[in-house]
Amino acid sequence: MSKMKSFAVGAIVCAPMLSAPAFAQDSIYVPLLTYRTGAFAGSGIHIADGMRDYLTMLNERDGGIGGVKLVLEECETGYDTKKGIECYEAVKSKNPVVMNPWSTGITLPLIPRAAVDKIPILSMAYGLSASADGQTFPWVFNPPATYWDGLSQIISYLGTKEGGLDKLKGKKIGYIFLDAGYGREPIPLLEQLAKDYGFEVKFYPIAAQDMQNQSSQWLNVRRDKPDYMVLWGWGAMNGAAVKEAARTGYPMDKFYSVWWPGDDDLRATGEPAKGFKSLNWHSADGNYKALADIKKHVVDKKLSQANPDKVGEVLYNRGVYNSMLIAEGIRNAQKVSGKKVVTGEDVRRGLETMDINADRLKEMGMEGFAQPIKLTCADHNGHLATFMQEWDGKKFVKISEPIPPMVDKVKPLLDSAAKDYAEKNAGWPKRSEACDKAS
Amino acid sequence: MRPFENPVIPQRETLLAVENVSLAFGGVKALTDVSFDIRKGEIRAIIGPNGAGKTSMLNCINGFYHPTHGSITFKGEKRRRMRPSAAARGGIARTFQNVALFKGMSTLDNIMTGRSLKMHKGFFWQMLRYGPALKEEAGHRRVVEDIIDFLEIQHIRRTPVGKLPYGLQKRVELGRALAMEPELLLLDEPMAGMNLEEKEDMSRFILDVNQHFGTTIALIEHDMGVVMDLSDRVVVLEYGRKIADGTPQEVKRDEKVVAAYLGVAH
Amino acid sequence: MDMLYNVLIDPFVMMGSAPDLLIQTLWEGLVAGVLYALIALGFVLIFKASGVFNFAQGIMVVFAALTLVGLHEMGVPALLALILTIGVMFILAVTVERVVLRPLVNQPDIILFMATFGLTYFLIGFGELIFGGNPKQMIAQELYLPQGSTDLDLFGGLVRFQHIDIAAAVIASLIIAVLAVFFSKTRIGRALRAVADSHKAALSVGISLGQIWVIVWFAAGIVALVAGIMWGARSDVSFALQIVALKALPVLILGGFTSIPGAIVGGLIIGVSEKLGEFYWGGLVGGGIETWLAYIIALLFLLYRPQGLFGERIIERI
Amino acid sequence: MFYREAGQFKTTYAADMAIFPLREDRIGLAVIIVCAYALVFTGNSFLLQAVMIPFLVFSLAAIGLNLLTGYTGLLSLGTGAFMGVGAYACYKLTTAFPGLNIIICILASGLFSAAIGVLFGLPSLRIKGFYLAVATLAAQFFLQWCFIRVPWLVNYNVSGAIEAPLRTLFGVPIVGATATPETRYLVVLTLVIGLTWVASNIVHGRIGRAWMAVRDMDIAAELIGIRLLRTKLLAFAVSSYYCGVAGALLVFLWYGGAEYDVFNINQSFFILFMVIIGGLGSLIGSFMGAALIFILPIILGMVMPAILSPFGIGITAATVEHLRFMIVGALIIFFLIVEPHGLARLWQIGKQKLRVWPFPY
Repeated sequence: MSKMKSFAVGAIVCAPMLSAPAFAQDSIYVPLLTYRTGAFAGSGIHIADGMRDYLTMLNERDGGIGGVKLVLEECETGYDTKKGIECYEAVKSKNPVVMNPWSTGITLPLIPRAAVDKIPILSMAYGLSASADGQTFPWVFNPPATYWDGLSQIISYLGTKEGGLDKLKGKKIGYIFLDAGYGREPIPLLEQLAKDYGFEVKFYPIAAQDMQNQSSQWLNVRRDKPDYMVLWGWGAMNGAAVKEAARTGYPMDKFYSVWWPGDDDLRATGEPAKGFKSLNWHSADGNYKALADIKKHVVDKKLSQANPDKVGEVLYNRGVYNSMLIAEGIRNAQKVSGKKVVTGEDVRRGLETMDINADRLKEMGMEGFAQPIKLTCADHNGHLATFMQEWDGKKFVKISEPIPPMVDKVKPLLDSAAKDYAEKNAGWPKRSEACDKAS
Repeated sequence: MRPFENPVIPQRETLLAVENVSLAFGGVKALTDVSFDIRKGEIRAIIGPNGAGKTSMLNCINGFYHPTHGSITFKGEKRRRMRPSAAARGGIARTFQNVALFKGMSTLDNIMTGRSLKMHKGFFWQMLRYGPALKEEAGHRRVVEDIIDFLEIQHIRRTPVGKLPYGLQKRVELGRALAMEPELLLLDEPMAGMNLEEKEDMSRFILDVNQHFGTTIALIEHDMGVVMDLSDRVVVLEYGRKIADGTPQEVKRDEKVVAAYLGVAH
Repeated sequence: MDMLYNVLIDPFVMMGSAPDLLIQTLWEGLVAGVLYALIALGFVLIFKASGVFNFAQGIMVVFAALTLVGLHEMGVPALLALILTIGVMFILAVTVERVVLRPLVNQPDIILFMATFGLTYFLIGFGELIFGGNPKQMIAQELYLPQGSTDLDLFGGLVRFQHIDIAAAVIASLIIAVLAVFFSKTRIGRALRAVADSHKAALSVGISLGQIWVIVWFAAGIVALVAGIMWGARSDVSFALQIVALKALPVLILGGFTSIPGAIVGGLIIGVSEKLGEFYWGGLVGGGIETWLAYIIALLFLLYRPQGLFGERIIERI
Repeated sequence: MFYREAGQFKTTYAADMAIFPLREDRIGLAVIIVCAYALVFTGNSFLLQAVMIPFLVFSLAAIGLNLLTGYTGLLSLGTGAFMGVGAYACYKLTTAFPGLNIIICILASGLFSAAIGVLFGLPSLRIKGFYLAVATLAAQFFLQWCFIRVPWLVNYNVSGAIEAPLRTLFGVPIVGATATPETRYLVVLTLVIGLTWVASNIVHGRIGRAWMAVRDMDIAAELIGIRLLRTKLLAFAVSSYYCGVAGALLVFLWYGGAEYDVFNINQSFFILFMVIIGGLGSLIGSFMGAALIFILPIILGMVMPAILSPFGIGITAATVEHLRFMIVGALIIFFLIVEPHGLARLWQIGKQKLRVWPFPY
């Protein structure tokens, strides 16, 4: 009987908690979907810290944006689609102004809902590449670059190194990737570029469950002896790939990656990883006023969960950049709508008219942190030119000027992908949202 | 459909013949060159000391083991290999030395499983549990209730058999075998571990089954009194060989049998 | 026809033409196999003595390695951290026996199996709560594990043997030897075997089941720690490792749930065949077949021999 | 007091064979169903969309696994993959035949997963217990590999994902972003009730008895004429059918789109938890298990910060997650210790107490 009782009591205590608390209407609610747990936590923690700390800094330093406090709430997804969707449903009723799913798996199911729920999605350089097309996806933003841009930038960097893209002819490029939608997305472009420039591509898929068990793929690399290796990994996969490359003796200076490896991934291998390169579009150090403000107003006040050493590292700064976009979107929305307390619909307009030019960057204390970026109704991405950075054994160092993406190769792919998406999803709404003038 | 309507047929033709059956597991010989027959309508006992190969013999008859040599002829059909489920379809039912009931199911459901072979309504009707399926189920339920009445186990109808005392479990197992309306019923030590009263009940059931339904019965039993009272003919095994075959009186007098049971050295 | 050639002949031509790569592949397979075997060994120890299919073995590998590295990060010297971690694994064994196994004694296997799922969840949460979810570097150097590699010139090619892999193989063999001696020469070891044969028999000769359980869980904990250190040194220590531990399952079916030599031989077979399969045949279907190849191998093997490599042939009785 | 069976006599076997022979049970069930439908009027989209729909979908998958593991005694760790087969089959069907009613697509998609289930069930004749469980892992990993490797399955979408297109029933959108939580919920609820009714019919008849006979003692079952392979394969087929339909519902009426990773091994374990905590061999247990394993963590996530904040303990989302893991793990162990036969058995014991109340027995 006592067993029954405890069970019943438990049920009664839990029952009334299903109602969600509402937020006061003099603040702006920004939910942060983060993952500090699970197999990808190694990357997720730093990003989460960066995102949270920048917005907290705005609250502490400026009292929010335009005088309106931001209410931040983290929801833990564990990089799990199921939990991510649960988070979305949980925060939806609190009038969030923008969603940052931080997982392609979570982004995909949210894309069709964005227009219905009137909550814009900001999937920064991940998610569905096609959503760069603002005419088809008015509610989805994926600045500053798509994976296709990224891949074309790596290839064009290799071309420069060889002394011209035509010199890539006959070369062998190995592509080692997380065997999921994320890693597979660049393949069509890679195959097309291989055809156009006459190089050969070798594919080395790594399944999610074998992220830390890559030795057979690296044996393949040893056999094929590619001239260059391109890495498209995430979480523990990046660190393990660098380590395996070092073990196999693959020359590090021929190993390139998209923008996701963080300092920790390289530090695990340390000195032997010297020469490894990856794309980036923002600085990998902490010498900016905005970051100093974060230290002063957030880290020193013990409002951050971050290890102070990590402030200024690649993935932390990635989080900061993401939050900068959020903040600018909100600020713009206030301008466009004339309201202080903006809604998701306003922020959509704010993001669409966002123009972060050099002056604005300076104003934010981020001069040189990243390049100016401008979004439009048609272009929700910006296709920013990213640069190459190199691991010097201790930290990442910028080694190249910004590399523009191959627009002529990427644009047709994006357009056809967007069209394809709308066609396959019967009943995909035509854009009805009016286009605002840039502010 | 109803077992009670079967007329008693006092025919004495051969129902099953075992011819020169041998069975070996690796190097171990369980049965060596055993031959005997079972006639229609009789109660045939198989006796012998522990490890004589009695249960192996039953296992061969209902297809659970396949004899290494020799053949078994059932209802005029000769065969060496057969799936146990084919034996069941042929009309052989059995009970087990260590009760082999479906422990998680009620008495009723256990006996109902005995009707499986006779239920034919397909998956579609089973899904709806309506119309023909329900009618069929109710029809078989009637038969099962008759068996429950016959075995006097009405009070435990809905009890999970795992919770029943041993004696009752044996009875439920007999019920399940009866539900198959077998032509040949194999009973493996039906009275093991029972007290006198339970044994008397069980003996009565076995005799009733034999007389009312005309079911041929082959049984293994250790209690000599029971064997002598119940059976028409007895076959005696020792170390996997047949050492005697005949009426209880004949067997009782057989020197080899006496020696086997008293442990006299050969 | 082309396909037949690609499947049946081409891989062997490749093997013959580049023997150095073949040797390297075999070596990688053996090393992976040793690590699979170590994880499988933990399963076997527990299954043999308590009949529990311990799903938590994978997380125990992560948890042990994480404790070691986490303690070191907190400033504990490496060797002391190692000893403390062993202590933690002992406490874990005692706790599991008290809290999970003892109340569930005599329950069906699947219930105990599920309980180890509960344990897995608990340890994930607990480990992340204390040490954080970010991946950590294994303190291989501090533990005096050899670094670097030896390159051998063989058949006109280079074959590379990582010292850490050699160390893993040596340590694994040592552990197996120690376990073998333990099981055959010591009183407790013999008691363990008695328990494996029959719980009642063990009780009747006066061995406490509780003690035995603590001992096997502790032993499994130590094996997990070794596996964690070795695998952690190859990649890093993170919760993603737990998924790799699933690879121990096909090893178990191949080798049998109760056989220690089975776990070793099974581990090596799985390790080698999956690397060979991926390297020589994987490319034919786009690669990445490693995720399921081991399971299919184990499955096909089971169809042929349901009792596993070293199991006795099962004679069904009734 | 309220729960008396005295005075309820059955005059036909058919009435006695009813699945709920007691009048009180039938009334209780009717009340629950009416309440479930009434939830639509709460208008709380979080409750419907994030709690009830997933709960029902998981219950259906748990029923599927329970038919196999609980009723037939075959342990499977491939549930996630079988759900995936249903989801991908449904996607292929509805994109190949856009005019076909989506409900028919969903129900038909289960057939594909049933076929795959039968294929991977074939080894079950020779392999038993944990060995079979590991064998089903082969299905899990192989199918998952196919989901990502066969672009035909996703209609060559660049994203590698499947997306639910707009589909209507009687002119009302039920699939796609514009479908309201209310309509989705009604569709899911109706399908789950219908399929549960069918499952209950099956397990109470000849087939269910054959399954349980195989579970309790397969040799004896064979000796009374039950064909083992056929029975086990039927269990695999029906079980996979349910899982497949659950998978299709998951993608089309809950997520709205999914990558292959949704159907990973953790999904399989998740459903297995539900079945075992709920009670092996009990349909109502499947619902209870789904409630405990899916809804409880949601409640914990809401309750924990609320409980701790008055004490001045700020708690981060990550810590909540860690504690959630620990508590769910501890609860699994706790419930197994309290009642190894699952919540369904607790429920039965509770009913028994009610029946004899106010007397102790």
